[in-house]
Amino acid sequence: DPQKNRLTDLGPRHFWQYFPPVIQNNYGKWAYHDVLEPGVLAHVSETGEKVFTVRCGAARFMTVQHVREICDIADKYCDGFVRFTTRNNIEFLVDSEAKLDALKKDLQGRTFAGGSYKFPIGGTGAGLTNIVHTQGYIHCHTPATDASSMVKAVSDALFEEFQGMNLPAKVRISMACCLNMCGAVHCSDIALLGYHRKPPIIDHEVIDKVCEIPLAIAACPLGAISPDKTPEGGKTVKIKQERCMFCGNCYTMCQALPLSDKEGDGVTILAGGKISNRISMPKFSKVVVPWLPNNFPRFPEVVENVKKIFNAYAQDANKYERLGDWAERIGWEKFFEKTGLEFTEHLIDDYRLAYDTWRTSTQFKY
Amino acid sequence: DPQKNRLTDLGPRHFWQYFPPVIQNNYGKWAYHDVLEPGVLAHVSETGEKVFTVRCGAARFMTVQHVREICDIADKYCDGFVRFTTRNNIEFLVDSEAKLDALKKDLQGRTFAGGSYKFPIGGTGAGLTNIVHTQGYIHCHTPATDASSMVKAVSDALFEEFQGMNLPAKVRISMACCLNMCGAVHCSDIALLGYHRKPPIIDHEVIDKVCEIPLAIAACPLGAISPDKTPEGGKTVKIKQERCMFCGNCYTMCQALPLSDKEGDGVTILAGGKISNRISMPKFSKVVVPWLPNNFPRFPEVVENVKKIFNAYAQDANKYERLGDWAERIGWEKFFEKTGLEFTEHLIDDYRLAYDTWRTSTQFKY
Amino acid sequence: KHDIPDLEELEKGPWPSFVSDAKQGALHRRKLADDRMLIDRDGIEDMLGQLQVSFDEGETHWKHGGIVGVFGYGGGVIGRYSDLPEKYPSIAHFHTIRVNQPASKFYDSNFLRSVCDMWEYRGSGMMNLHGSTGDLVLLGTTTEQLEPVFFELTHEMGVDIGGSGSNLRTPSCCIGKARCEFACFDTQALSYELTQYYQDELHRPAFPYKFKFKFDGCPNGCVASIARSDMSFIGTWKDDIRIDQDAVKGYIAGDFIPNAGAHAGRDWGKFDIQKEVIDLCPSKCMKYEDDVLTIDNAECVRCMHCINTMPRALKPGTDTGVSILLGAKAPILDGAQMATLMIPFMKTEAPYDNIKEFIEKVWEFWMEEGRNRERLGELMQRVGMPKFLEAVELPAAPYMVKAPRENPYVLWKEEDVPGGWQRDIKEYRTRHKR
Amino acid sequence: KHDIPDLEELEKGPWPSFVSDAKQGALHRRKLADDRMLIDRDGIEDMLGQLQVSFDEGETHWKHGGIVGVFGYGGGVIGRYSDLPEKYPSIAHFHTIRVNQPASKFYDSNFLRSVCDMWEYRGSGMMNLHGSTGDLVLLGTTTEQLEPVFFELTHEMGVDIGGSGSNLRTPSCCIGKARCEFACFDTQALSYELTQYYQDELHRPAFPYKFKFKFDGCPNGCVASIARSDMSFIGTWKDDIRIDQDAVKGYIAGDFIPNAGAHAGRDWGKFDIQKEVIDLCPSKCMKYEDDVLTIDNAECVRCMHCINTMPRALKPGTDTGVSILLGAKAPILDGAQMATLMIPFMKTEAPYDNIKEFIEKVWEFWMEEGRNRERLGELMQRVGMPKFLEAVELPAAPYMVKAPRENPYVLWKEEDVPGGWQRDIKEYRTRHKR
Ligand code: SRM
Ligand code: SRM
Ligand code: SRM
Ligand code: SRM
Ligand code: SF4
Ligand code: SF4
Ligand code: SF4
Ligand code: SF4
Ligand code: SF4
Ligand code: SF4
Ligand code: SF4
Ligand code: SF4
Repeated sequence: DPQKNRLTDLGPRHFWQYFPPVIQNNYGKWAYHDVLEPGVLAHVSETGEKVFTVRCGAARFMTVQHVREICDIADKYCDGFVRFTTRNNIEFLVDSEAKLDALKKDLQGRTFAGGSYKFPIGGTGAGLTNIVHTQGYIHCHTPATDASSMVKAVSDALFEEFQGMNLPAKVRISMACCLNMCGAVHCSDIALLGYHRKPPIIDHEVIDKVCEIPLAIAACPLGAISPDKTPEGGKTVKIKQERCMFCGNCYTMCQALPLSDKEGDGVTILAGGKISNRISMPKFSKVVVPWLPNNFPRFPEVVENVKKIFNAYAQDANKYERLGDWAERIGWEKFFEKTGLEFTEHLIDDYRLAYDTWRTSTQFKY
Repeated sequence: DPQKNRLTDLGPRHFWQYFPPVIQNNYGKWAYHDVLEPGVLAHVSETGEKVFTVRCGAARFMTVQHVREICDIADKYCDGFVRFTTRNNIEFLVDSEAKLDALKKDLQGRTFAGGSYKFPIGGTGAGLTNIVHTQGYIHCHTPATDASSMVKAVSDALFEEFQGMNLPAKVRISMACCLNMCGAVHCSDIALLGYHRKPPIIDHEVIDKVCEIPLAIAACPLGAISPDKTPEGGKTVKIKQERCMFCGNCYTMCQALPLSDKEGDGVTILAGGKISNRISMPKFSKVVVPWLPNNFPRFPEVVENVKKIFNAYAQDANKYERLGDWAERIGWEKFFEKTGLEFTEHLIDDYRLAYDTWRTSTQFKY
Repeated sequence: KHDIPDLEELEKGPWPSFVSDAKQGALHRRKLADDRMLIDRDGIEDMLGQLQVSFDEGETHWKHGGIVGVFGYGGGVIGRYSDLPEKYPSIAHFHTIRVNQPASKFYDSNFLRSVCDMWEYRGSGMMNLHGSTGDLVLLGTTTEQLEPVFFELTHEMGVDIGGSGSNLRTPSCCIGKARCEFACFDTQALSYELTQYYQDELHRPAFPYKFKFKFDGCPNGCVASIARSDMSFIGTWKDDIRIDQDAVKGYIAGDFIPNAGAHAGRDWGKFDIQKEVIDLCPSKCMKYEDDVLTIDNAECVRCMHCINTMPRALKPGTDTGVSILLGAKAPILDGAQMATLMIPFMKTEAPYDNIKEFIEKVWEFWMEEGRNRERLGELMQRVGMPKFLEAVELPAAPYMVKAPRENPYVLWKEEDVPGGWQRDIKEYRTRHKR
Repeated sequence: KHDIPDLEELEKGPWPSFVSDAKQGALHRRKLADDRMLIDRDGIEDMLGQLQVSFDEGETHWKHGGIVGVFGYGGGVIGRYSDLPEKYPSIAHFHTIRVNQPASKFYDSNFLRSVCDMWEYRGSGMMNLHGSTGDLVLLGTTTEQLEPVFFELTHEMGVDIGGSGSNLRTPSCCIGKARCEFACFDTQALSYELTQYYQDELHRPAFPYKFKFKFDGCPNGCVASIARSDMSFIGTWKDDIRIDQDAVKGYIAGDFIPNAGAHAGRDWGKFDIQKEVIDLCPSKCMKYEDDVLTIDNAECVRCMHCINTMPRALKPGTDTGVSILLGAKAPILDGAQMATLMIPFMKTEAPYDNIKEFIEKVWEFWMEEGRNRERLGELMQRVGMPKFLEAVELPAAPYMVKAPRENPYVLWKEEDVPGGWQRDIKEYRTRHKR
């Protein structure tokens, strides 16, 4: 009986027990670090001790089989310890260079049956790291695109950048499959975002049974939804379609208002955001490609556009300059010129704070 | 009969007839200029001709007597020509240095019976120029303060700055007596603004007769006004006072809603705006002193606060740096520290675009 | 006539005292022969008296404006009545008349004197040189005098009155080519032409609200058009900044004072081209190497800084025209707006048909879509820039914005989306069980 | 089991293929003894099959979430059902369970293996390491298995499930002092303490909507708290940056590689302290003169750039604590928000009473004033910062804003104004005639 002796409110396990000894001993005492090569960090403590970290790319979707393999490696080289980064990379920590070399060799050799690496080393320094993402068609009910497949496609295309540190600064690519933006991708150097373009269909037959209609109406930020009656006299809603901005909030509140559609759904690309406070303040990404089709499984249009942004940045930016800082320095006029992306009216803000984005100056570049 | 032979749609007189010969001859041919001393400009043409300009401060309120005196001077030195600048200064133009000296001497000697200068020379270069302003109690029905008196008080206090060019860059002070801001003071280095702080009183007895009530209701940007009935059953309005921001737009539409009040009315100071596109883009002034009393006739509190801003800027800014650029470079924390002004919650935006002003970063100065 | 202690206090101090001027005017009127005035002799005195009361009570004593004007015009006169008419009878009526100033406000004494004479005779003898919009403002007369004043203005002085109300307001421009080496177009000529061409719009209200034109000859913005005109014309250029390398060396050598001596009051040290010009260039597109100054003009944003600082050495290009910006206004209702860049470059050649065509497109949309008392800038905000661009037939371009949108809330239209928006729930449910 | 051509395409390429992993998992499950699984054997295969159909049709095939969970908890489980249950019966139910990860996601293999074993037995064998919030996410099981899974997690693994719904979400932190020289406070300790202390808020929804804590050890922001937590804790310091002048010289001499070698892939030339550090300092408060690096710490905004670039030479000060920022969220409804600086500095010492007190003040106001589904940041926008500050008893300060307000629309309160707001029109009319 699972209800017997019920234990609740345990919270997480305490972190200390999972720290390898070298971490326990040097907690709070780290003096400096070096990125020895892409994917390999050495942290040196005030005590003189060192810890070497090997960072490996990973699909955050994993089967228990794969996790067991991670455990095996951890047991073999790392006294059983392993960690995951905030961007879903795997980190194996060892306390000597000898172990490091063996570990690296082992990791490099492991591939899946299909040929892809299981543990590609990289993701550090001025390079590209793992693309954080959300559920997509694997688990969610609101996506406008798939996540894992797009991330795989883009990561394959930029794989060298994951294993290199050739960029002016870090580039963070993030992916979310709908406007709910479960990855909080809105402050990424490059953000890929699933987006609907058709207003919800109304399931008049059931809406009154499965939804609280007033909540659905209240959910719309633009007040596009209003109460209505079916021909049979049942309660339903109507939607001013030309007012809808396809945010999906009504669907979140009411399952009788689905939005997804093969032709309507696709991908928006945003660029130039950042999180860190380094040099410039954190900033939001800006929409730079309004829409691209969901061309499964490899999203060639998305890959191509990401590369355009990526390459123009990599070639043109100054050392330490994040993508958004680069765009601001050269001016957004030049961003579009250098990346070859097209500027359309869709990229001009017309939402709440739009006025603040208008150019109230004669300063511009032809 | 004034209606006879009616002439209409003449527009202004053509400008060319009012250009002195040196201006006509060199129109569009100016090569460069020099500010010879505060208030005196020399413009040199490609043709080799020169024009010397003496700029004089003026109260833009003038009697015909004063204007006649201006005409006398123009006749004596300038072939009868004179001009006024966009900031209400008077400019006398001569075409030789000899005339210039005589003109200057004459101007400097003229004073009003009360002792003030009639034609103080100055207002050029990196100095303070004439304070543009609006009607105030002299002619308008909506002011929250008086204009001419405040401008006189501040101009007296900063008179040396008008006659000097000791500042890092131009400082433009502007004044408007209510939120209608007839001077468009919102982009000034320092702006003085009359401000009400009591919601309108409702003249229930007459409102329905003298106003179109629906227009008054629609006028309120915050929807604080709604229809109501008087005890006698007449049409009137009611006002949610705690929602009112004292903008006076309802009064503009409806005379039965006066706002002005001795204790409520006063002055707000804004700072850091600019118009020119030089170096930085034009920017709005920011509210830095939320309210000061209308202490007629010399507004000592206003003068004192203007001086604080002025002096801190004059001492601390870099060459060519406008007041707003200085504040942004040092950070607004330091602006308040260096000027000694108090920061209060009133200075934090809570209007439409407020979010864009919030500090979404850990970058700040203690 | 009245006791005005606070005002007399304002006679002190060096700055020209409007009180002293008013008192000299009052004195003059006292002495004036009766047949030299058609309105009350002591208007100035009553104005001062009422002003003192306003100080005492901390409130204005002018009534809410009344609708007065000249026949056939919807603007140019602001009605004004005292709310203390018994106490100050000479200013019981105190209307102002806005006289359309000549472009950039050059005058000759003949004209000004004739205004003075007329205004002494038919008005209070008080005026503003000038009003904030740019008019020559005649302050205070009675309703009966309005028509005669208008008659004299038009018939004797050959000048019209300016704008007020929901119409085109009196345009205004900087001194431009008349006395400024930076001017990129004839500000006076364009201002004059548009004022004349749109006389009907100026005098006979047909707009949702007021509309202002202002003309700045270059991005320095001496008439502040970017802050206060619904349509702001600012001179600019397309080609390269002209450089006189010898003059550059002259500045470096100290032969010429930087910024034309505008900082003469203080010792800022020797001129340093790197620190004072190159480092301050907002687009960092200048270089001084091997005694040569170079500018990467494709990167230049034409901010004027280098030109202002070294006017003998640098000049705007020669392929000049205007940028057109739209929508500036004061804070009422939704907060102040500055004008937004809509047209980066347009040639300015008489008769300016290209410009007129654009103006009329904008007006057409505004007159169609604008609500009562909605300024152009507010309309632009309300409908959103993308829709506005469509209406005035401008292609979207990055120079219209500081940055692209941060939110992904694109308002796609039905025709943008293959298959359109009309979908069938039944068909959907064949694929997706409830 | 199903034909998945598009998915098999995704096995190609170097990046770890989730499809290959899924296939290996599927294969393993095929071979697994019956008594080693309590849910359908071919869940992974059905998942892949449904995914292929989603690609074909360009639409998801998951139904709108259902409300399922474990007894007494309001979150931690996301209900999920296929809308093609006949075709993919093994994933007809496919709920996820969010397991509260240990702070900064260090594990040992014992723990992970026991999760694997349990999840192979009672679930699909698929998971996410990790979810976006930070949980270890177990993907896909049936409703019946929820309680047994919870039982095993708590009883055998000693771990609880995380947040979902309108409650506190699983907190998350950067690696901090465990392996980073920049950490200004114990991110793990604070994260753990608050997670434990607020277990009730985490499991039993009483909030208007979700609420997230995240902990970054320094302004580099490695857990992105500023973009995605209603309350963001970011390490900072109050005193001076520590400088090791010898190490500075070491960098200049080329003994140490700048930025710890993070730019090793490309030749950026010799390290230039002026260009790479001093000129890039956002507050321009550094100087290198006479072989000595000095920092004007009063001007420093603690951006981390110089420290990141020369980690051997520069270190944060020793008087450390956190800045607290409020209100980040994703775009729904009114656009995304980043967190706003509310408390510049607070000490971080166990048991963190100062921090808890502030948290509770914020929650109290939010629970009182927040509308249904209104995030903290949205509430702050709705009521306005001044009112919010009053409610949470913080004094207004310039560091809360980028700049003071541009509009003069101050909402004065009645008590601010002498004489109050109640006025008498009769009394007013004694002074002002209509
Ligand atoms: C491991 C990890 C923390 C964790 O708890 O897991 C981490 C670890 C380190 N970060 Fe980070 N950061 C980690 C996510 C982040 C994130 C969050 C994100 O990307 O979602 C950011 C904010 C990114 C942004 O601004 O958009 C981040 C911004 C930084 C920065 C600032 C970089 C910048 O140029 O703006 C530094 C400083 C630096 O790189 O010199 C930094 C520096 C570091 C250092 C050097 C800190 C140290 O001394 O150990 C660590 C190794 C860096 C490296 O990868 O070369 N870390 N770092 C995260 C690794 C993610 C990954 O797998 O790739
Ligand atoms: C006469 C006048 C134009 C007119 O049509 O009447 C004028 C005339 C000149 N302006 Fe101006 N400006 C005039 C109002 C303005 C204004 C409008 C205002 O203040 O309301 C501005 C915008 C101010 C702002 O940004 O807030 C203005 C911003 C400039 C600038 C940019 C200064 C800056 O540092 O941002 C320059 C360039 C310079 O000073 O080197 C400039 C330069 C000049 C030059 C040097 C142009 C030239 O080559 O002749 C003229 C003499 C400057 C001087 O005073 O030292 N003028 N100038 C206006 C005199 C007003 C007065 O009586 O004081
Ligand atoms: C006379 C003048 C002020 C002055 O002392 O110079 C003036 C005076 C008045 N303005 Fe103005 N405005 C004057 C220039 C301006 C300017 C400046 C400009 O044109 O460059 C502005 C700001 C720019 C703008 O247009 O936004 C200005 C923005 C307003 C507004 C706010 C409009 C808005 O959209 O925010 C109002 C309110 C309204 O229209 O109802 C207003 C309304 C008024 C009224 C008619 C009062 C009212 O509430 O109806 C004032 C009559 C005062 C009187 O009794 O004489 N006045 N007004 C200026 C016209 C003189 C002239 O023709 O030269
Ligand atoms: C599982 C996860 C995505 C993932 O693949 O990792 C997720 C999945 C869902 N999120 Fe999320 N969110 C997840 C992290 C986030 C984050 C990131 C974070 O927490 O750092 C955000 C952005 C930050 C924020 O909170 O604003 C996020 C912002 C949303 C929103 C928008 C909330 C808003 O105020 O804008 C919704 C919509 C809602 O709440 O109704 C949402 C709603 C959802 C729902 C419950 C769908 C819905 O409409 O009700 C998704 C369930 C998917 C499924 O079937 O599994 N999810 N969601 C993440 C939680 C895993 C974990 O616990 O570790
Ligand atoms: S981003 Fe949208 S579609 Fe993707 S997991 Fe989150 S809620 Fe689901
Ligand atoms: S999708 Fe968004 S904008 Fe469209 S109707 Fe639904 S809630 Fe409204
Ligand atoms: S600013 Fe206000 S009070 Fe002053 S003149 Fe304009 S409308 Fe009248
Ligand atoms: S003063 Fe402004 S905010 Fe107040 S009631 Fe009138 S229109 Fe509304
Ligand atoms: S705006 Fe330009 S052209 Fe016009 S006066 Fe000013 S500096 Fe000269
Ligand atoms: S005009 Fe301005 S942007 Fe152009 S080169 Fe000169 S300083 Fe630079
Ligand atoms: S946020 Fe700062 S303390 Fe935490 S891991 Fe990143 S660099 Fe280190
Ligand atoms: S931390 Fe940033 S602001 Fe402070 S001194 Fe270093 S670079 Fe400058």
